[in-house]
Amino acid sequence: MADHDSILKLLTERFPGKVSALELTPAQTAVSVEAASIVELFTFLVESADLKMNYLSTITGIDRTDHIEIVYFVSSLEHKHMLTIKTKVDRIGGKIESIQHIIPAANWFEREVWELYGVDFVNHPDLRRFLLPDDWDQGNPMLRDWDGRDFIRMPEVQ
Amino acid sequence: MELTPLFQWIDTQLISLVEWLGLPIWFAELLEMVLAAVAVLLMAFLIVLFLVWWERKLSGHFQQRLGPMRTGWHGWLQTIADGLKLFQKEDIIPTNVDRKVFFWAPVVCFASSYAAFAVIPWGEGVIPTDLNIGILYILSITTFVVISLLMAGWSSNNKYALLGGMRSAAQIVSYEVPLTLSVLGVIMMTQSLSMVAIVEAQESVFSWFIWRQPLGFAIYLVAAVAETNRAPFDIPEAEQELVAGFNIEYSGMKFAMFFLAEFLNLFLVSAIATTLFLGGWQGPFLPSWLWFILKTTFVIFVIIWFKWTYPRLRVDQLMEFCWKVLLPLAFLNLIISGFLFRG
Amino acid sequence: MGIISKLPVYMENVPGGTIVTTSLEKVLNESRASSLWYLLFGTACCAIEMMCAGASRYDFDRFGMFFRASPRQADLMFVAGTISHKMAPRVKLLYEQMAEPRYVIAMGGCACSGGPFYYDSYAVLKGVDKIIPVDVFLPGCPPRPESLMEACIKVQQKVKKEKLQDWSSDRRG
Amino acid sequence: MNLDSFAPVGIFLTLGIVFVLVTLAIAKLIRPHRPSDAKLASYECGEQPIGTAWIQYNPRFYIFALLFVIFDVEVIFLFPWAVAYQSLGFFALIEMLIFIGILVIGLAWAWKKGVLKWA
Amino acid sequence: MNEATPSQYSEEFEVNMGPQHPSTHGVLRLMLRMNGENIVRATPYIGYLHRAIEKICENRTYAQCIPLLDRFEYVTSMASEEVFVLATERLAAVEVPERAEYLRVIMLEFNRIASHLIFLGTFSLDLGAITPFLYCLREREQIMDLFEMTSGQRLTYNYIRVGGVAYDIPEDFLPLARKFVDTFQHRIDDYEAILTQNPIFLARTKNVGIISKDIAVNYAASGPVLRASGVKWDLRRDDPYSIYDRFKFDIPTGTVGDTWDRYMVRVQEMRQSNEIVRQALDQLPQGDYKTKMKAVFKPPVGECYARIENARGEMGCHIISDGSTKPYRVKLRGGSFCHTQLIPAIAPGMMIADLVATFASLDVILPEVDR
Repeated sequence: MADHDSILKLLTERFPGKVSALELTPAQTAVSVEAASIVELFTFLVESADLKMNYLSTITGIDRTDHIEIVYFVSSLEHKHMLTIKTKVDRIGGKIESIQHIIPAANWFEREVWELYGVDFVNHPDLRRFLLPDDWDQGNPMLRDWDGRDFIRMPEVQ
Repeated sequence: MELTPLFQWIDTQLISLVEWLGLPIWFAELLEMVLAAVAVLLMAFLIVLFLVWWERKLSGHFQQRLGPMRTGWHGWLQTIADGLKLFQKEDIIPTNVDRKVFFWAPVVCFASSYAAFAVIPWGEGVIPTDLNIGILYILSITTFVVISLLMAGWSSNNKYALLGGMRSAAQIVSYEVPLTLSVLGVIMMTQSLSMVAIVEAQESVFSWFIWRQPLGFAIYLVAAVAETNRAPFDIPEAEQELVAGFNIEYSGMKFAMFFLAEFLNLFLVSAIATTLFLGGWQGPFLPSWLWFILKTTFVIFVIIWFKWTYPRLRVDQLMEFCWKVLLPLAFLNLIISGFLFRG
Repeated sequence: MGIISKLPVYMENVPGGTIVTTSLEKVLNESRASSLWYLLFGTACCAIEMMCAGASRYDFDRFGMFFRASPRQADLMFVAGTISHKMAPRVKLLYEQMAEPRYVIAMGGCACSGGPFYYDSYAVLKGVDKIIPVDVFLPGCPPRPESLMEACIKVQQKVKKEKLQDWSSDRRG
Repeated sequence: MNLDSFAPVGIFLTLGIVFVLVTLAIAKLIRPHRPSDAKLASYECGEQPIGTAWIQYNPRFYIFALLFVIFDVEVIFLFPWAVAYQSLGFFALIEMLIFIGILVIGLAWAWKKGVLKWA
Repeated sequence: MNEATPSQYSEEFEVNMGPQHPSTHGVLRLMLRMNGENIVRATPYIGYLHRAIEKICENRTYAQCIPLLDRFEYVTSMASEEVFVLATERLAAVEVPERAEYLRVIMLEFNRIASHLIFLGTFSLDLGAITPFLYCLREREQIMDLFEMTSGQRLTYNYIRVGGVAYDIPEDFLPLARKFVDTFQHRIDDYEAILTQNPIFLARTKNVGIISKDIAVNYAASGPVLRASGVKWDLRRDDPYSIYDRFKFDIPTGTVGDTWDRYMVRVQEMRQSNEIVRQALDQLPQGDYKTKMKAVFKPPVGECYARIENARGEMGCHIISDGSTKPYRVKLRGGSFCHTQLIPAIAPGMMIADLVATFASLDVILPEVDR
């Protein structure tokens, strides 16, 4: 049963330049990876015998004002451990490989990040709008500096 | 307290009226038949009002709730209120609908299930007309309901209605065969198709046909429940799958007609069950028509009970159950009664 | 429009005519009020409370209210829950497709005014009365089944007060 | 064949049709009538329906209608036999057995060929 | 289609199992392409209940987010409060007193039973058996009374707070809770008597809508759906949180992964939750129910993904805080989102009645999907 440091060591050796360990509060096994080698990492995670992380919990998009951060949460049902994977994509017109063909669950997660943040997932089967109304023309609402037609901000109460 | 003296008195009054008017004598009979038809229509209307209220109260008490309480004492005015409300509801005829067929579907539906009441024996001598082919007439006239459901399903140009209409046609058509076969067993014993003869052949309680035709009664009841699109076989208007089945585009009085016809069918099917298997109006002390009403209400109670306990069958299971289980059983029943009642 | 809405005008000059119209009006209103069939339509948390109101403990059936899945046969529509901008045209279409004497109860804060999602939400319609005329606004998030019953009684009272004459025009313009 | 006993049947049918027509006519006086194009659009769960519902439907239902015709015609032949059953001798039973036997074999063949399977 | 009816004679047609449909449990629209009774392709359209809860949370303080979380997943609101509070407590390393932990477990398990009762009701309703729906809601009303007694609300409780719970339980909560726990076993036997051995129910659910083990894992199914497919994965045991390690309960799993297995897993789970509540009521310690919190609660910079075992599977909450009083970003994950995603994978070839049964057995509710 691989634990925190053995996973990090295994991953950093497997992808020397691309993957680096990450310290987060509170402590959790986290790894940051370049956007380009995301597919490589996931194929390795799914196929490797002692990792077998094929259960993708969710994909989060975070608008860090100068870039967009995408966080993947993957866990393995046999070995019962969880890994956080973080990548950076530039804010406007960011591109990242889609991992839908490796883990089908990613399909709708990526579609949601595309729709709300504008990150383009390369060769994703059907990047269509599914949360917002069909005639939506006001861009990507989850960005922090977004403003819409009847979007009322709550007044600050001091 | 039999009703026959009452009818004689009405006859004499009618004949004296017609003579006073100087019209030919057969006109009195015609008038009498029309009066009988109107009486049966009123009776059927009252029964449907009672049945709708009774089903809502029964389903309430099955499910530990009260059912209609507010409209009148224990909600007895509820169905009248529903009827009057449906009178005031707008009747929407969608644009891309086949207007004539859409209009005539409820008419055919109500007329066919009402016409079968011509031969239902309500009591001693209380029968609109005692046709010598009574039961055959009923079985043939009730298949018109299938045509009306197909008309409703196809004409409303709605995919759910189409699905509902097709399903109900397939279901009623398939269950018609075991239904008629189960009736044959009874006819073999009574040697006559007329309903009055069938009832007279079952004087005492022990001579009811249900004791000598238990399998026939079981097949009849199951096929009859399927015939009226109720309980485990209610796939045509399966709310969860087809929203409202074939009457999805109907509103106002046209919908009320389908609603009326459904409950008329329910009463009709139980009336036939009592006539064929439970000895019609035969019974000790009570007057004959009361016996008929009590027995029919009991059969209706059982059918309503089915509805609130069983889940719904899928279309293919329902068809396979009919052709692979009920039909062979019906043949078996026919062969057994063939050997038993050789006369 | 049915001839009946012109009845009161003719019956004015007939002696004792008003008694006929008022009693007919009372019977029609009474029957319409005591058999409101509600449309099976609920979007969010208020739908769960509507289910509980239909279940054994609070039981809508006591008022003669019975759910119908198709809007053609329903005459009361509970807008139970949040109406998002994507759902708004559908709600409008469903309301339009209901047969004419129809009533709407805006159930819960979200249907009345957008409720807890009024501020900072880009996808919620701020109140369902922007798209369909509403008869009774029912606050609460979610309102209790008893208050849902009270809203239905309010609709029934409203129905009982309707006049025959104003049947000709769509009462809410 | 006393035909006059069929008169009530005709009366019942006409009365059934007349009753429905009269009720619909009376209701026409009372009910409001305000068509709007959204109201008259066909209902499909709050969505615009795609394509018409008048299509070539699945032939599966037609097959069952055929089977029904075969077996219902058979039942019609059985009716007169059943009515006169007790006055006929034992050989009538044998004839009926043969008649039904042929049809049961037909049913078994349909069953094996998978016609009864819903697919 | 067997050779008796070649399919080129029948046209395929598109039908909308649209936003307003009795069996879509809210506002999901399924565009079905059908050929007669069989479904050729099913594409779900969601977003009819998208209320942008995540966008609102970015402009609310931590205490103000909790009522929003109740509306995120309103059938088990205790669970959605718990997952948010768990993430914040891990982020800010807040200590929770013993009594609060026990109260939380009692409320969570009662909420799971209430949610499974709604599942059982709507599942049997979708199969056509109307009476069990009423019986299940009658039991659920008793749980609603218990919740109302403690938190004052029937559905959106706002009860679990950062650092403990909002109020202590009133004194007549314990006897009522014990009475419910003792009588509930026979109630489950009543439901099973109506449904489990019913031949029509078995015919409608056995081998219907089979979700194989790898489809379940690949589409990130979780909770009863995953366990019904044979994967023994329960976050209360495999990723332990709060004090679930102190209770003895086993994890029911199915074998085939068909509709009947999902039904059976949830019915057994109700029995297990009942046992957990019984043990929690026995071991309930005295003591205060909330730690002393600073008036203005500012967690340190960092991010944390907490996940709990909710009635509908894994419910996750990923909070990113930038040190201010408001969370920088809140990402919510519900089980139903992935279960709706796997409908197109299993729907082709089914009949519409099977799709209704399977969709009901997935127990999907729309706020989790649309957020």
